[in-house]
Amino acid sequence: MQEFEPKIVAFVCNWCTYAGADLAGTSRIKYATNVRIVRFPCTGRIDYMLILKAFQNGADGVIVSGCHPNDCHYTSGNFHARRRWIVFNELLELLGFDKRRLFFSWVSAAEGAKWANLVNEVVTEVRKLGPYTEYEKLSKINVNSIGELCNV
Amino acid sequence: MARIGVFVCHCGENISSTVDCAKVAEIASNYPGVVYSIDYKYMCSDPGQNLIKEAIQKHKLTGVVVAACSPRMHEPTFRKATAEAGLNPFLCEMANLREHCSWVHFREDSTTEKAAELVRVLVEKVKHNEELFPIKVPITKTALVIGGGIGGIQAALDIANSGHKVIMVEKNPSIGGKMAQLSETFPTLDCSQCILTPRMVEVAQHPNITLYTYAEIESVDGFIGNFKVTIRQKAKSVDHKACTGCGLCIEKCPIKKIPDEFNAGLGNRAAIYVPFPQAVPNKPVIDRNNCTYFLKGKCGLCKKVCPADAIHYEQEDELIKVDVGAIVAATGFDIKHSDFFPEYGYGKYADVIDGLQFERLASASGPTLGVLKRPSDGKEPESIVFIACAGSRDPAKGIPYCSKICCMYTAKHAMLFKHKNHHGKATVFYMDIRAGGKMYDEFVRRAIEEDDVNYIRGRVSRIYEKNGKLIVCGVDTLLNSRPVEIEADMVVLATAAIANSDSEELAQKLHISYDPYHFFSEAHPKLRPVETNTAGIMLAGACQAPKDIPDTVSQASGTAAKVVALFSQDELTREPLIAYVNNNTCVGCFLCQSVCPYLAIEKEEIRRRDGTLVKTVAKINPGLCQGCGTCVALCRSKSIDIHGYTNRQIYAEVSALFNRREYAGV
Amino acid sequence: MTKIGYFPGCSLNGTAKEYDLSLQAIARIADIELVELDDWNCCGATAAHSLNSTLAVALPARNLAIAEKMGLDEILVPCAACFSRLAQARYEIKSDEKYRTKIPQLIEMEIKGTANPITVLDFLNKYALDKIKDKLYNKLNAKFACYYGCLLTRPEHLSTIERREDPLVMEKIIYLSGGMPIDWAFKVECCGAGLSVVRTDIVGKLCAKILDDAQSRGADAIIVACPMCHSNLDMRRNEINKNLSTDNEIPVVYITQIIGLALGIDPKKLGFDKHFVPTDKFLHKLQKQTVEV
Amino acid sequence: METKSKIEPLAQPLKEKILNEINELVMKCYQCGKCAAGCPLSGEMDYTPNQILRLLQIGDPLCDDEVLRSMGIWLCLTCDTCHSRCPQEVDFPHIMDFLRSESIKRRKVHPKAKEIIAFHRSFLESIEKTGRLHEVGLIASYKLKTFNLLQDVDLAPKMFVKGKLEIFPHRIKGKEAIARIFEKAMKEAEND
Repeated sequence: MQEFEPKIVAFVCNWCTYAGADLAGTSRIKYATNVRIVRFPCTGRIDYMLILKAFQNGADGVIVSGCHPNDCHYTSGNFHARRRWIVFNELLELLGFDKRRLFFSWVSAAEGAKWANLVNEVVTEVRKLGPYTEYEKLSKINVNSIGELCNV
Repeated sequence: MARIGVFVCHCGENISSTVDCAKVAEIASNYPGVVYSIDYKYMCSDPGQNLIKEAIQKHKLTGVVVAACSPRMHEPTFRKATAEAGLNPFLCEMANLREHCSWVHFREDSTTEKAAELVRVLVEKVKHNEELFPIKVPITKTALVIGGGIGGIQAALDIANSGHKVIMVEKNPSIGGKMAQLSETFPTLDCSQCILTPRMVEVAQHPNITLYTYAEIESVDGFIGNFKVTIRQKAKSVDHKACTGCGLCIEKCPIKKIPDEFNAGLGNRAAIYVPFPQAVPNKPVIDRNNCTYFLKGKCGLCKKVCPADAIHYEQEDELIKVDVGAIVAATGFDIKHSDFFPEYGYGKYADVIDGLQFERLASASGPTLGVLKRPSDGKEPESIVFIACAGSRDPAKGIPYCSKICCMYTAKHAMLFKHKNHHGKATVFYMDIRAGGKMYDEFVRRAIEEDDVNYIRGRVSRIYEKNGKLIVCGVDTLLNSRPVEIEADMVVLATAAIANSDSEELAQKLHISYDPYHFFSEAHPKLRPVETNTAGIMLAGACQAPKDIPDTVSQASGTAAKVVALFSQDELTREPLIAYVNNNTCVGCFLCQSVCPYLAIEKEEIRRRDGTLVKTVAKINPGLCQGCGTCVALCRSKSIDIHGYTNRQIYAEVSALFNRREYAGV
Repeated sequence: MTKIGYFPGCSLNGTAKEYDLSLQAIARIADIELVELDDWNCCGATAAHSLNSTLAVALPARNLAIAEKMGLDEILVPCAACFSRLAQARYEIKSDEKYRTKIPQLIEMEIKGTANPITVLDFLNKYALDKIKDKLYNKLNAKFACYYGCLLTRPEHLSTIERREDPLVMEKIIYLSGGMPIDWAFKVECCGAGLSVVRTDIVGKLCAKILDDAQSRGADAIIVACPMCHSNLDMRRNEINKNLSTDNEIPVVYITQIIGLALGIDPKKLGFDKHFVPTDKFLHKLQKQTVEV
Repeated sequence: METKSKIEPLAQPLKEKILNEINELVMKCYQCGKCAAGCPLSGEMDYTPNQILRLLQIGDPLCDDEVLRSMGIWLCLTCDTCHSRCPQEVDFPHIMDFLRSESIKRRKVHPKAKEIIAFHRSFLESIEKTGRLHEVGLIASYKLKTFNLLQDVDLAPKMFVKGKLEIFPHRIKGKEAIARIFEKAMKEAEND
């Protein structure tokens, strides 16, 4: 049987993780092809409802990654991202969502190797979990209304 | 109806060796909305750009996706080409096929598949792109230079001589930096202070330069052209306007046994002090941590003897706010000290010293007036061992990089010793001799051939003391790894050059990135080596990576050119990727205001024609907004959006990520 | 009463009897019960890991498993060589999946790696010093060169010692027991124990360097915490002196013997008569006041 | 193949085997020589630690052969001085253990190292029989193996007087279990 190839989406900030992934490229560090990067100016911009949207659209795992604490290009965007992340996680728990498919990590512009490792680890983890199949459940949720409710 | 053009670049073989570019172009041609799709060897070349321009005009494209390298590399290039063809440049997007795909994967089906998907994502995004127009902002034509070493001095003088104002901030009581501490410089052996001090004086006297010594950066806000900086002027306890620099206070100060930083701990200074005779400014400060008056409340001798009544104990730190248009970080470096080396005695042997200490011992202005005397007993050493790569190129010690300057200064040290003591025995333990640079290798050869310095290829395993001698245990790897034990009177470790201990903190204040060793990161390792990723902030010297004097000076002048080029314009155009508010839906909760790091959100009152208030809504100040988007994610009523990363664009991207799954109910 | 597992190892039953005697004496005074592992076996020493990597883990692992079965969390391993093998075995079992499954089959016992081997220095520092500090009886008016050798300070992942290139823990213990430690340069050099029997010529050279340095810096005795170091520096002294035409007379004693003296125990009960290099002069130099315990 | 080369080609260069089996990367060594400088025995070795690593780095069967036949691998005391000071964090003692067992397996042991192996074997035999080391038994067995009949004869009587020599071995109760451990471990080594 062919091995399951999970689909991974990474929501990353432009200044740290996107540049870190660029560095992985410049350094020719090889990693799994399963990841697709969506670029944001800052993790502070990331509307976490997009994560549910990604799962609805076929993702099996999601990475959110930005600058290390104190390193944010915009001073504090990553702090707000982190704060909302906590609220969002509680919401997911409420929904009974399998949070093992979600990954949060700090990758700086200098950490090309860390990025490659992160992708490989996530792919291995999600491969163990198998394909995400509960998207029907998500489709019934009006993501926007819940987003407003929880202010995430 | 969208008419999108897709342009797939081979980047020579950088992309095409693992991605089937023709196939990507073919797949893309079938994406809805794509009316033109082509692959080409070098999209960024003139013919490549012409391909795009011609297609825009011929096919009346409404959007362009260039699938090539990272947008951090060539986005400006392709947006410019797009604009030249008459299409708004912000209707051009890049899919990152090189850094994020071809370079990081092997040649297999999934790599080409991924490349095609990346293109699809950007095609969907660009359909929702809008025409945007650059924002114009004024420029404050004053530069801030942080650090008064040779890098900062050079940058400041170059900028000031071009007719612009410069503010220099130095944390020590004098400018001069590490170079002021050196005895002679390689490869010419000219006296370091002799060539440096005229520059220091020039800085002090330059009409365009304002100098703050004994001062640090408190905070930095704003953006290119419009930074707002707060400088903390530490209390000097001496009124420098009144002080004549007579030095009577220093002479009378009863506390005289404080290890002297300028002499790398090898000499002593008083609690009120001028770091060195040629200091600029040549006026003292009081070191409050060691002054009896500040510790115990009594003494006051300096105040009593001062003929100019310049001693002001009550002086306090002062916060000075300045507006600047550009910032140059030239904060230099530090070195590891001998206590970093367990196998070389944890610093317990007084005669195992670091390179900077040797400079002070060899310097005519040093604690021994240029006579080489070892610290333990003042004896003049007959045999000195120099150890290169002490801590550098040593992953086990957390410093895998080459410190770059050690090979040269070690050769210089050995030479200086041999010049002072012709019969002395100089031994250098080294791993490789890295003497790339004009007249550099010749210099090392001179040390070996003319000055009879014994170079042994091998790393020293340990040093111990026996009967007043230091026993240095190594091997000669060029002689069958034969064990070598040398009895030395003194050992000089060419210790690793490291980032300043506070460099991380400063980087965070400046919002610039730094590498794992806390050196500041340049915007591009090859093509933008003096700029940082934060527009308007540049680098000079060893705060970026270990560098010698000529490299530092070159970079400083390069940085100055960048600053001057920026100041040659009266207005600056900024990318309009900023937030905007939908007045119709904004409920005026102002949650956004509380999270905006730039205080860019103001209140706007919406009134009827008769002047009655309808509601108060948020308004983004386009001059202040930097486009982080935190407000967008936080807005409950989804009334804020951000150009370039609009909700529509990003939802379109996410929806296009994968081939949509088939599932019931939808 | 504190209970700690005790793995004496083969040496303490033979060539290092005085180590065992003095350690037991201190434990009695400190009111600590040393519970000897039931039916323990040899750790395999250098021979096992030189010839067979599986055996090198399995032999010490059996002892760890015995300790676990006896419900012991810590095992005092006075021999530095045995300590190194037991600690390494525990490390392998905890970090290597391969050993985790293989070893229980080999030793026919369950093993989780919960029992932690400790050195005599850990033991003195953590358990004994506090309890005996009020019972110190004699001022040890002599200079001591504390010798660690390799296995107490290396490799890093097994060593519990700080400042491994110039450790000070033994010095601290000696100082707190009233002795005068000296600074010297060969405290972590290797004595060559692994080749003691087969290449005595080489070992002699290594030992001579150690002895010379200690003696030339005015030490009255070398203090060790390892039977391998002791037998090399003490039992082989005649041979070393003969081969290298030296006459090095510095006695080599166990740290536990010195603490025993500080506690006022009769030197005979500490096994001072069992050394090859005479200790009479040294003992004479120390003020002698003994109490029966 | 028609002619058999004097050096039997190894299926796989040793450096690859070392990476696969004990996860040590010999390519990390950059020949600074700090290991040899600190090694108490490098002066006695035919190849010093860095030279052995250099031979392994080349990856040539001839070089690998030289390593396995060298005396240096048998003189290593496993004192770990090299490893603890190595800037590149090469665990050389770990590699040495591997090379020694490889050398025995391929029957390439240096002639002068045979005594060292004989001693190790006598040592293990002593444990195999009784579960613990019996010093008299060890010395007797080693002497028989090497015909070094006079070695250490002057130590024995003195040890006896000092009460440090037990004439009869102590046999532990679980000696059968120990024998089984030996049997399984040895079999495993053969099957490798």
